[in-house]
Amino acid sequence: MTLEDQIVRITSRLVVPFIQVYGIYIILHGHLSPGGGFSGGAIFGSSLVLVALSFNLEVGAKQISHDTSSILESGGALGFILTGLVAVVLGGNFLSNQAAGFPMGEAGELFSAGAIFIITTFLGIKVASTIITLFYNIIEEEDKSGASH
Amino acid sequence: MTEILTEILNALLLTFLVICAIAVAQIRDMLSAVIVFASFGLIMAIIWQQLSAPDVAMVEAALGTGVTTLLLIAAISKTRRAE
Amino acid sequence: MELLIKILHNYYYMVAILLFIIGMHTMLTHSNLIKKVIAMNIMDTSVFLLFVAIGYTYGGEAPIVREGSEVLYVNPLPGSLMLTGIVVAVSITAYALSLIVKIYRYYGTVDYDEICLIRSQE
Amino acid sequence: MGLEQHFPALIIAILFGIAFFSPLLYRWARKISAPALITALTLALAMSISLLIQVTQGGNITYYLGGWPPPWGVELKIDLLRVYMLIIVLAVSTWIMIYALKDLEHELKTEMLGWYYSLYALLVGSMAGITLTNDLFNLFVLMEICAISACAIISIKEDRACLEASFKYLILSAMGTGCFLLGVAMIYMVTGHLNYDLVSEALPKAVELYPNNMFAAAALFIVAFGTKSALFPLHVWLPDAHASAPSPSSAMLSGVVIKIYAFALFIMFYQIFPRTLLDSIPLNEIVLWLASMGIMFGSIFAMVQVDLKKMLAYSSIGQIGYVFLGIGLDDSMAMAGGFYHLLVHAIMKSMLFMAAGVIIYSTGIRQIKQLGGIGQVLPVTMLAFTIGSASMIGLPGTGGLISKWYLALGALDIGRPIFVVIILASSLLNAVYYMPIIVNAFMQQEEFEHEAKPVPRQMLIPLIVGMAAIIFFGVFSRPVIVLLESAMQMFF
Repeated sequence: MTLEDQIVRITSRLVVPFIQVYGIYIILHGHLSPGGGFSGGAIFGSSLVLVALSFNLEVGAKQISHDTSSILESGGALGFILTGLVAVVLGGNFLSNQAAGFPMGEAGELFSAGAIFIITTFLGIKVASTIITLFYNIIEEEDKSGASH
Repeated sequence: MTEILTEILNALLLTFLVICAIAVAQIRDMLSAVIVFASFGLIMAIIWQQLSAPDVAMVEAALGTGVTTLLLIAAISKTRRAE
Repeated sequence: MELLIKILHNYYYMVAILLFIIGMHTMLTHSNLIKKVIAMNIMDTSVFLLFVAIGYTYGGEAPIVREGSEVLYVNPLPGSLMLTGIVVAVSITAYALSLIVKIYRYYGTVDYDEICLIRSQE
Repeated sequence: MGLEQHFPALIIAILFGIAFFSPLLYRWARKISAPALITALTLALAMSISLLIQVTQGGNITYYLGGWPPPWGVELKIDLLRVYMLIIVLAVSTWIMIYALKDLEHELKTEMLGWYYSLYALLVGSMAGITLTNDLFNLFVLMEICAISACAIISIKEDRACLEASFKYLILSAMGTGCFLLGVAMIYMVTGHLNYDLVSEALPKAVELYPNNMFAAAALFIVAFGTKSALFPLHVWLPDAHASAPSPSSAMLSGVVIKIYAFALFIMFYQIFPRTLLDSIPLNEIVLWLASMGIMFGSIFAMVQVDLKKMLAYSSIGQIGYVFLGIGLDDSMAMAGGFYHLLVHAIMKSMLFMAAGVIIYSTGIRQIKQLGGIGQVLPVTMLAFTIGSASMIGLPGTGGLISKWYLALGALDIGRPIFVVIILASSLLNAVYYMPIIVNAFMQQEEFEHEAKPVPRQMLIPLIVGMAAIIFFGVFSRPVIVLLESAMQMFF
């Protein structure tokens, strides 16, 4: 291990928690400030990729296993659709928010805007896990099958 | 005065954007091309901030620049570097 | 002269179209597959720039509601649409790159001309 | 307030839901993942038939996602033509999936099956979305989903030809959608709307004010949808992609996917663009001549092919030309013919690809000249192939005749007999490359020398259903034509 490795590792160890908190903040405040599920999920996902890049793939995979991330991927999307269906059950149109009786809360509070908050959270989970899966899919290509050229 | 300066800044950013795009097309070393492309994305994010679209700027900085560059570098590390 | 003034007034549009042309030209003329993907991204981003520039009102602020302020906002719709557009572009890029890595495994090259050469020799 | 008013959104939600659910299902309960997909597709089909009944009884339906009316929200709209397209998409894809369950077992690795189901549901869901949406930007997003999933069901086989073909397809369709988005930007620039109805209200004035802008948008749309649906000079990706894919994917891509974009172009031309634009530049003329060239060259290229699936793929380029001919002729009868051809070709081309799939499954043969005498070992398959070919040529009693008949009537109606000549000539060309296969297969004296595995019943039943459907639509064409003609009323 060289000195540069050490610098990269220590820096990333310091920075990663802050990136993750920032990502979660962006996901949760999607209905209040710029950002939301897409950008926050991307930030959160890339923080885990940063761990894998600065240490190695095994350490990265220990943070979140491939199975978990692919289950979260499907789960996030399903949650989105289910939220839409819940609105139908409650008597509104598909994906409707206030009309279906989601509690709106007070504007400007964290728990406000009804279904948008839930949808943004699911979106964040989906995007973060997708980015991790994409990265591992490309970087681990060779281990999967033994094709030769 | 500030308005004129902002206009000049915007014009400079746009010029730099075009230069980056042409440079991406011309550079033969793929890794350098990807880095130039990342700077292209960052400038684009600043331009979007200038155009009062902060959420697009944020997504572009995170996804368009961060994740795309990451994936491109991962792909280049698996293939070859020269064009 | 009049045309020049017109162009200067719409320089965001002009740059967007210029970038679109650069992107498409790069995509169609370069035979390196990864470069094609980068050029595709440039092309997409240029259209996003055009869209956001359409939604921009001169002197407008970002569309975030604050207490007791009556200011001019920019149109938020193009921005939120382009957000989706960026995500779509990233997903296409990711898929294309994973295809490229697989192609490299089979052919040992990422250059389309060389792939054609290999295929014609078989 | 019943559930049936939510059907437009529920169709898409169910298909996307099963798309994200089937990888999980395949991981935890492998046995029920395939039946779950079939159930979801059938459910969606049942809902679309219910929508057809609703539309014929109560007129057009609009559905606001989230309860927001346009210009704020996204609108789904169902009229006769769209519900017709929706039923074609869902019925043909259900039918192909039943066949695919067996065929995929030998074409794919087992662990990939769950992903295939997922991608397939995503493809069908995005196509259902394209038919139902009433919003330009939604159309863009759904087109991208459709492109990715269509490429993915080609490349899932992971041999070199598939990977390369799917990359070519991906790049060209990304270029197509880029052009489409630029066109949408041009429209948004002058109208400020993305909803079809609001855009078409605002456009007549915009065409007067900014004609060049709209010309550019129209040109970009032709390039975009032409690339995606393999209109003649933009077809280069199609033969490789459709020939190298697994047989069910080829059936799906050739049968349904390329037609969706022809439908979208139709919507752009006749629902969004005002007639003044269509009159001031010869848009229709361009589409007509490209379609005619596609019809002729597609058939000519098909003649020289040695690979069976490649021949079928080139034939698709010719056949999509008929649909575009219907769009370009600007006559309600020709359009009805074009859309009837869309239905018939979806059935017959899917069936021909399935028959090719059965031949590959059973004997492993892909070359046309090795097929001599195959009728003795695979009689049902070759019968299906014969009926499909007869319909391609346009023999009486098959659906292919009806669509060509109406196209020809429409061409005569507006005084363009040259297109009748083109239709006749291409029928002749179709006969030139389909007939030798059939004659060889049945009339050859010598024994068929290759080994033939027995074909499972699950693969033969869809073929029989397809044969029945082609004959049915050849004999009882009247109800569909009446439906199409009343659907065309709103565009004239």
